[in-house]
Amino acid sequence: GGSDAKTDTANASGLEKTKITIGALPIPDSAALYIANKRGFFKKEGLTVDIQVVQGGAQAQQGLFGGSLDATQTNYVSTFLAASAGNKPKIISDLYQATPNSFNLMVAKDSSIKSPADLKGKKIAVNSLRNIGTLSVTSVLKTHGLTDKDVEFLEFPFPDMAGKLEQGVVDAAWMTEPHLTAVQKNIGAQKLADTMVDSTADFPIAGVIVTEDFANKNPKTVAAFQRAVAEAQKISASDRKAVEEILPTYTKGIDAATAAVITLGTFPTSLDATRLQRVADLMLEQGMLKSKIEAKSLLLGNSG
Amino acid sequence: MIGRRLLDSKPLCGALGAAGLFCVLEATGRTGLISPIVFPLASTVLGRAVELATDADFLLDVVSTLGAWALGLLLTVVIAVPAGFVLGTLPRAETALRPILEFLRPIPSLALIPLALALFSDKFDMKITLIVYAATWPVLMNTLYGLKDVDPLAKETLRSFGFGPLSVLWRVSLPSTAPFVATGVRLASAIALIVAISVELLAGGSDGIGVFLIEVGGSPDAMVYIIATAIWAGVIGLVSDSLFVLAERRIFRWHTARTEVV
Amino acid sequence: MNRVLRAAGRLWAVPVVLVVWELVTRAAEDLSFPPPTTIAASMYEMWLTGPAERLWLTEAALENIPASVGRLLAGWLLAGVIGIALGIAMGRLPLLFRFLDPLVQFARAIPPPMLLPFFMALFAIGPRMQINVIVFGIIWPVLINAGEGARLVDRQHLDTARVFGLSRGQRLFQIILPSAMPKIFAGLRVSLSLALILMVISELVGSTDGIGFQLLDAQRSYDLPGVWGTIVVLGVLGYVLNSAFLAAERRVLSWHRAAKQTT
Amino acid sequence: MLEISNLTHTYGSGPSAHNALGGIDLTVAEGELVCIVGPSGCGKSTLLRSIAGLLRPTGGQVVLNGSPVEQTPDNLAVVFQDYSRSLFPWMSVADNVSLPLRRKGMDKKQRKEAALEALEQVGLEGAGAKYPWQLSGGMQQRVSIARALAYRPALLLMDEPFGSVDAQTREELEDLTLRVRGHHNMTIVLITHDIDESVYVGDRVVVLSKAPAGIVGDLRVDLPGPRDQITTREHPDFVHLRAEVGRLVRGMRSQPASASQ
Amino acid sequence: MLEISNLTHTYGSGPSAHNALGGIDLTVAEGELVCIVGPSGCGKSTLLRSIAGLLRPTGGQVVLNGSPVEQTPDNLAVVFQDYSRSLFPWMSVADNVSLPLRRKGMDKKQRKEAALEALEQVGLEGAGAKYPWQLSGGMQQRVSIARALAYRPALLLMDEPFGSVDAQTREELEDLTLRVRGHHNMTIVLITHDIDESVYVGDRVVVLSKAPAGIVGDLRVDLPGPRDQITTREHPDFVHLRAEVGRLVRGMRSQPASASQ
Ligand SMILES: Nc1ncnc2c1ncn2[C@@H]1O[C@H](COP(=O)(O)OP(=O)(O)OP(=O)(O)O)[C@@H](O)[C@H]1O
Ligand SMILES: Nc1ncnc2c1ncn2[C@@H]1O[C@H](COP(=O)(O)OP(=O)(O)OP(=O)(O)O)[C@@H](O)[C@H]1O
Ligand SMILES: O=[N+]([O-])[O-]
Ligand SMILES: [Mg+2]
Ligand SMILES: [Mg+2]
Repeated sequence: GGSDAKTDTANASGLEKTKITIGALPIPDSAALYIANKRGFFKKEGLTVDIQVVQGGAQAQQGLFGGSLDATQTNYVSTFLAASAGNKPKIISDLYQATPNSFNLMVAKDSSIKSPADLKGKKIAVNSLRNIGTLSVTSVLKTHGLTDKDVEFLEFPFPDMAGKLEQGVVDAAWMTEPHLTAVQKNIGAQKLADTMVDSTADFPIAGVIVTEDFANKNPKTVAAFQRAVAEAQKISASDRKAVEEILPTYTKGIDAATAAVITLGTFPTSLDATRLQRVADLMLEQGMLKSKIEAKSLLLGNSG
Repeated sequence: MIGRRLLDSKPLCGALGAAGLFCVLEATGRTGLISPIVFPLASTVLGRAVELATDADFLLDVVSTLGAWALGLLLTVVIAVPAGFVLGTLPRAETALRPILEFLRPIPSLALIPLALALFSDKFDMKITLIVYAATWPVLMNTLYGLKDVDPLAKETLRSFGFGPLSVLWRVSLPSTAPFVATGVRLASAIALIVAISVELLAGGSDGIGVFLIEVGGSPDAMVYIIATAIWAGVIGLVSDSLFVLAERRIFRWHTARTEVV
Repeated sequence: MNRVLRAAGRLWAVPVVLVVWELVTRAAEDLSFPPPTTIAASMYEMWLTGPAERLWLTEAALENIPASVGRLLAGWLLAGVIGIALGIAMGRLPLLFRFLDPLVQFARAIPPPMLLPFFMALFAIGPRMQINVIVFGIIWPVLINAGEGARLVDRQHLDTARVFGLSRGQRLFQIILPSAMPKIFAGLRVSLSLALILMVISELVGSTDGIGFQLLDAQRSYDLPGVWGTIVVLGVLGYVLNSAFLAAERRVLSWHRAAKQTT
Repeated sequence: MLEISNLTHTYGSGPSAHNALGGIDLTVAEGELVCIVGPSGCGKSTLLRSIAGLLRPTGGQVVLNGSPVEQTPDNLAVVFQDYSRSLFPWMSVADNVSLPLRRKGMDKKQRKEAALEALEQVGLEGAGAKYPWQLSGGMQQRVSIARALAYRPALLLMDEPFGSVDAQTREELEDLTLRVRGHHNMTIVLITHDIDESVYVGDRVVVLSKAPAGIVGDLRVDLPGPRDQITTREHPDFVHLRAEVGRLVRGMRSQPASASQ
Repeated sequence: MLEISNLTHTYGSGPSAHNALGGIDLTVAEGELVCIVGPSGCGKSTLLRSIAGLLRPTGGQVVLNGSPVEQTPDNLAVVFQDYSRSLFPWMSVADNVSLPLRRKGMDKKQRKEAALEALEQVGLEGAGAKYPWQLSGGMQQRVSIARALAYRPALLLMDEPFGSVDAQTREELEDLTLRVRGHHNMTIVLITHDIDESVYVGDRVVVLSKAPAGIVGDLRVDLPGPRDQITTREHPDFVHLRAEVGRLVRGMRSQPASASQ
């Protein structure tokens, strides 16, 4: 567990806590965490990091606020939702950012839907309701003169979406890699729209958060963690091969061949309040947030 | 004649049944009745299941889940059986606690995961707690119904010899309820396995069958993995149940000898 | 009047628990554990702020609760009928037992959420799929208990039936079924509360209404009082269903209670 | 009607096996009333269960009306020794009695009438609506007798049917049995521990030896006229037969194999 | 030792209520053996269960050794009419018999010895390792007698204890009861349907009337010398008493309320 071992403060680097339990999802977003662990960046900072696999950002956050995790990977939409519910997350590292064609809206091979405008009254699969999927799809709908009231969002796991498209249970599916590649190959699904354009272009996706309490009590540990992740992010950002290599080690589903062909997002090397503010603003605009949140207030440090 | 003899063998019959089911599923996939994209072919799944058996990561996960399952089930019995006896024999305790129990009972353990995540800092403790919570009900219910089924004359016999309520409980109610309890434990055993895997899946962690499912969850063919894993879950259930039944046969010979189909 | 007092006497533990809970959560101030009053307020908000002509029920209440309860009851009844029929058949027919028991033991150990894809493949999504998931998830206690109950009928009873030449149907309905009834009821009761759980599970994927959907929605919106409120509704629903079940059981098993009574 | 040849039965196997029947040969003619007496635990109930097809004997065979008994034969009724466990606690007394009558093609009303009549015959008028567990031991036993008599079987097997009732009721039930037998030409096999009773109701008395049970005596009871509780029991032949049966039962207890008729 | 005053019991309530005991007054002295006879269903078992504290009577009271019976009194043993249900199927016969002896503070070995001795006394040597359901009806009944005798209670209640055994075993068990009673100064209340038996074993015979049960006769049995199956039964007093009891049982059946001693 995360709350055990208040380790001696008298260790070499003066860290308040040398053992950290962090939650991570088995998706490309968390590549840097694994790279940092594998290449010893954490160790160099005097940290021992235990990466726990979690199924989704929301559960990870519950683990974080409940105390079973010290830190966790999470997407920003969840983070802002949690903050608006009264929780006190602190974003300490940025991990992943969308690129063109990294999150697309897909339709079946012979679908009559040719443009997002045709989606009126249709069903759309997303991996989680009230999250990035609905946010980005809604923004695409908006540019085509529709609102989220014009469609029905259904929650399905990514791997199930191909079957749902094939069965006709949903008319479109919002997907990401490696499922995008697979769904095109397996059932000849067509891209209807890239959802990371206009107001969601280069959209920030995921980062690492801790609780405010943890950040206050362990400033040095957090700083050390940030340094290690930043070093790994630099590698991810500049060396696609490094990412391709690490992916199959922590996701059973992405083998080397798949890793080589999928469209990856980018790995930002700094934590930037202005960029993250776009997420909060879009959420506010779409009514996912009741009041404005200053992204800056959630950031900790500006190293990245 | 030999055919008849062969049909007396339970493993053989079971294997025949399983083979039949396999053929039906394979046929629905091959004929396109259900597209393999929507639901994978039986042979694909079986192949993956066999592969998993040699996957060291998977085996470690299985061991971890089984550990939690066994501990959870043990605690369940230790808690639920005495609780059942208290509620079943002290009407006052029952009436006082009934509203709360009946309120708690239907709350899905899985719905409690978010709250449990907030309550427990240790995933293993949380897993055990939720297993015990979910597995307790069938054992408790069967214990209560078993107590109602005790022959009153048997109890009176012991009472007439001057034994106190506790002795009657221990020497009459307990043994005669035991077969009911055993059925409850068999039910609980499958539920415990289900909860163990589900908690791992929903709460995450570093090992366990459910964590394995998360790890494969990002894969486009996650469904093949999931169903292959489900097969192993089923096999574990089948094996453990057979062991339970074997034990029951030995312990409750007095019960079956008087009742069983001849 | 007396009955009201007695009922109140029986429920004394409820207010005690509520007050303790309120005090503890107010003291702890943990966001994850809102006090009961906050939960109650959120429940009121969710379900009881509709127009007066609809008895103040909100759209969410009218849409989600009946849909869920309908599927739950359909699934439970179906599981009851199939479970009792199959269980008794397996309990009385050794050959059938040998063929099906391994499959049963196999199937019931598979976590129902893992089989969602299978049911979705068969039934797409919607009430049919959800009812099937419920049936699959809750049939086992009834089936196993009915099987054990039917297998372990007092031999003297069966001998008597055989001697008097009772037909198969008579043996089934007059002897085996009543004998197995106590166990069947134990199974049905466990199943009823499992049905609530499975109802939630079946509404977590690809659904658009139901209490489970509302729970998911509250979770997704980080609305913890809402999450708690939904759980409370599940508890209340379970309590109501169980009370109705017990009332029915008292009628059906009256002989059993009386015959097994000591002074 | 009933031919039993070289019937043997062994319970269990291995060292704990118990040989209950050691080769029984017995023929019962149609309409005959045969009483079986023998020491406790010798194998009388075992024999009865074999005739009823409830027990597959380990050797020999039972032939009823020309065909071997494999399953429970048709048109048979049994009054079990453990009568209380042979009544169904979930049914009223009247339902318990009328249940088997469905097979006779009676409709509901007829069944009910027949049940109430039979209950009245055994002295249980007014108990029809009660449940078995609301009755005393002797009353339960009479319910199970009423059930068997109402059924009017071709073959009636009774295992100590009058053990739990008082002396006068017992005599009434004995006479009832004789009367019903006469009216409906039943064949009856009746197990009893009461030697007087065996001679009073039986056309024949068969005496079994201690386990493994074998037949050590088979006496024809030739008493004049219709049986009557007072005159028959005073008849010298009755007194003589009863002493004879008593001697067989006792005799063979002390020197098992030597006694024989 | 035992004083029963104005004991009444009504089963159920409302229109279906059954008044089983209609005001019983009875006193049993220490060491006495009282036999109770009466028609089937009159309320004998109900009376016995009230004495044993297993049934809370609806009126009157039972006083044992000066204190009213509320719960089951100490140092009591009961042989139930439904003996087969009073044996525990999950225990061997020997364990069934030795179980109550734990209350006597005997150690395991002593209990086992006492159990085997009691089993031998009832003619069940060698059945100790079997289970109750492996025994015949009469053998089960004897196990429950052995259990009660091995316990050596101060007060022994027996409800038709010898109903399921053959005549000779029955006589042996009667004598065994008398012997044990003499050795250990037990007080015994014994219900029986056999009028001869009631006179043979009893110091007193109490005759109950039909429901609601009331006492219609209470006869002291003053037979000379130790009882003996042959000489006692031939004794003129025996013959006289037996006729007297018979008359009471029958008499009060035809004209319920008029008969009395
Ligand atoms: N649980 C009960 N509920 C209602 N009535 C009962 C119950 N038990 C006994 N009775 C009634 O009480 C009466 C007396 O019963 P009891 O068992 O005392 O008779 P008994 O004298 O022992 O008869 P028997 O010689 O046949 O055993 C009977 O008429 C019976 O129907
Ligand atoms: N299920 C069983 N398993 C083993 N042994 C049994 C079983 N049933 C009966 N026996 C044995 O078979 C023997 C004969 O039993 P049975 O019941 O036929 O005797 P019975 O002549 O009817 O005696 P009773 O007059 O006491 O009823 C007994 O010694 C008994 O122990
Ligand atoms: O569990 N059994 O009832 O055997
Ligand atoms: Mg017998
Ligand atoms: Mg009685």
